[in-house]
Amino acid sequence: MKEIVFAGFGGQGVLTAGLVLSQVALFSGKKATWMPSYGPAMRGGTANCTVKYSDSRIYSPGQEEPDVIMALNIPSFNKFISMVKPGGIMLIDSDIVTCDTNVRSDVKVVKIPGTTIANELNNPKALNIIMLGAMVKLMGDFSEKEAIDGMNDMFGKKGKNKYEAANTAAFKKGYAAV
Amino acid sequence: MAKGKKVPEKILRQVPFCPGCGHGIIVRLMMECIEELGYNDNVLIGKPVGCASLLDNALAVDTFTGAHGRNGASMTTIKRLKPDMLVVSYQGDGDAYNIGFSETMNAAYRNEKFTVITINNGNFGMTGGQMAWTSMPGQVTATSVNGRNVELSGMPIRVPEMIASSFDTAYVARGSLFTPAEIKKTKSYIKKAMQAQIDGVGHSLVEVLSPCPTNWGLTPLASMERIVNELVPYFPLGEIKNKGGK
Amino acid sequence: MGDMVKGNIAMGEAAIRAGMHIYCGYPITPSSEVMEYLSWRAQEAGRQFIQAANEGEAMYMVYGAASIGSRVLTASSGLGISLKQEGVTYMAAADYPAVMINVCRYGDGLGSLESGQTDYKRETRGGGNGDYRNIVLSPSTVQEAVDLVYLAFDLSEKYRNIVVILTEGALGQMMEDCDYPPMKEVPYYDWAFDGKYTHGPYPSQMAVDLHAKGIKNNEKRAAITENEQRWEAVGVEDAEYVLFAYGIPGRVVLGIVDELRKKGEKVGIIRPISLWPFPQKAFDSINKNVKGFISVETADSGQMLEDVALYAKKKGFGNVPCYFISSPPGVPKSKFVLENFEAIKAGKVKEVF
Amino acid sequence: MSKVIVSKDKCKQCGYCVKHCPKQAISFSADFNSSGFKYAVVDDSKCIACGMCYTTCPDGVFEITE
Repeated sequence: MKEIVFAGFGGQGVLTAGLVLSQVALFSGKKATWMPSYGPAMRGGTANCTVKYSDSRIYSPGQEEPDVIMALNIPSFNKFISMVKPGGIMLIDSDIVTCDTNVRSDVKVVKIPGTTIANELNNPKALNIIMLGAMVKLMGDFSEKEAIDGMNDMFGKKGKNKYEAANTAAFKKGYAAV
Repeated sequence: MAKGKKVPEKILRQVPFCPGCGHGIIVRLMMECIEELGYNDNVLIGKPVGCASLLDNALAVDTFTGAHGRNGASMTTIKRLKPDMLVVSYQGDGDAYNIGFSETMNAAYRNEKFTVITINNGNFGMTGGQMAWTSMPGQVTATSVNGRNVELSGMPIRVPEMIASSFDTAYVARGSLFTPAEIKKTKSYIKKAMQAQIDGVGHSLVEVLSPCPTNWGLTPLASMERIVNELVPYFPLGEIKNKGGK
Repeated sequence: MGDMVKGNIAMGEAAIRAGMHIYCGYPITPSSEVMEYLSWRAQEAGRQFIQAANEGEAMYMVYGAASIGSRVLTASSGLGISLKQEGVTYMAAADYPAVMINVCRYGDGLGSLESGQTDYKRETRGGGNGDYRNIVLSPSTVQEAVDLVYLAFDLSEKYRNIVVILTEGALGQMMEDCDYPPMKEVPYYDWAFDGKYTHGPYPSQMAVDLHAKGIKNNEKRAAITENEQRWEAVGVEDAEYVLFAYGIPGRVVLGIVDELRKKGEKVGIIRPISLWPFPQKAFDSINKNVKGFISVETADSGQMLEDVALYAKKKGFGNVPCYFISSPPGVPKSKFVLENFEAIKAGKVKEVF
Repeated sequence: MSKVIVSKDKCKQCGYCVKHCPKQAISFSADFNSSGFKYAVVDDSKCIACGMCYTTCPDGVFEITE
């Protein structure tokens, strides 16, 4: 079983990025859960969600000891760095998380210039998808094609087909960045 | 010229209201209107908590037993799910205007297409004559033993006027019972209110100024005199709003 | 395979599939998505939806809708369900069916927005004045939430009783895949008001023999108790300790038990699915030499714990100590529950009963 | 020829009919009905079966036959 936390500030799309990953997991025949922070956290401050996927029954859907954390702002990095499983990964947008990230020797910090890439793509809202591309590569559980198909399937069912090309491009950039 | 007149057959028995109580007349008018409109077999009456609880087993039509004040809410779903049924909420002023003010106003606000008949007798009858929002300034009641002090409790509430002026409803009127002519007018209001519902125009409400001789401490005839002299000047009679049929 | 779907939305869809005619409610976190979803989905499916002015009004809309025999749903949380209680007891008095979802938030009064199980006692004991019980079902997965909502309408009608789906903020807000049961179109129940006086008078409470009616309702409650106990049990036959947990803590503890048993520890779990009736039959399989019962709840006072102790006594385990693990708001952490369990085993925690 | 039928045991002696009868054809009895009220009595010689008593009565005491 894998446990991943997506954290950032409201509006960055971290909940959506988590949802895409959980949907990709389902798409490839796994079990998945997605658990958001909700309530006051929705209204400013940090937002986060926990995604778990597994080949067998998932018991707790809650945050326990994440294998990987995606942090898209400094408060999220500070809040979650202590929680990563020893040997786990902290994935950050190095354009935003500019603080000292050398906090734990047993956690690998992977830095992606997500905001720079999004600006290069002329698509600043795609930061979450770029980071997700990097995340999927790091996890190594799904192929690039599998993930892109799952993502496009999910957005298509929400009636958002028109973003398919842009999302695919963003995902590929992120996937290639690690 | 004489025509037969008989209490509608859907009234199964005499209801044990106090001598001279207006409820008996208003229930009869309501049942006459239902019968004359041809809805004897497609009608539901919402019965409240208060003196009208005495209607238990008295009417041979479907009679919903509401919670105190809440029939504005319960009649809403009944009418929405059974739009062809004539739905009539029979309520006292304590029920509809005090404890059920929110439900009454919200049903009117949503323009729910049922009919409300409220019996305004200026106090809580069933519980022993306590002050209602409709009690007159200076009126002595069980909870205003020195007379209603409007400095502390506000002036008597005129819900029909509030509904008529604030909400997009179909029909609002106020009648009384102190002469045969007034009774006939009141019946015409109730019938028009039901017709507005049948025609799908919208929410309708008829308030009836009604005597409560027992709690007022007056004879039935003196109670009627009080309505004429004290209540009508503050609670004017007549149609307040009539959007007309379709 | 279904798509990822939020618990609240899945329950809304399950109600549509179960033939719900009308939803009446008022939004409150963390239950609001049930209502937001049904605000358009009900119309799409040819059903009805009303946003009431407050929770109490919504419950009287439920009362009216039930009186004409429709399948009616309301949903709320914590204090919103408190506001409904007057209507709930009126419904009980009239023997009207309805389904009420409580997506429980943690705490007294306004409480918090976080997930909790602090409403167990209120839901399982009735909640309003008088002498009635609601059937209470509690899911631990989105799929189970769907299945129980679907079932709830049938149970509610069968026993002419309110069925409460007691779930938690965490389950309402989380997403999982699920399969939906088939769509049902259900006619209005024929015992109800039809405008034709088909069933004669329906007197108010004041006009009936309440004691006789109460005795008769005891028969109904006995039938529910006999027929409607639901639970999941793992490893209780040889268990030295049996943990009790429902809802989200139920699945967390299932995971802990699974892990411990793989290590050879003799530990079991009973996960009640029906909270009332409490699954007392589950005790029949428990190892007679069990050393302790442990209730794990996202609550402070040990609410289900009282039922565990009560039925332990009834089932011949009166001398088995009953312990409590109080998990803070949110989803219980496995590590936290494990540490507390170890402390109990080590004799460092005093039993409650 | 119309006629008024009086259900004397329903009468609660409110007096509305007595007051509003246009022919002063209604008065109260000397004796009491089963509920202990003096009840309405109609003087058939004065009654024109106009129905005012039916209209004002809260208790369904009067029936006007056709």
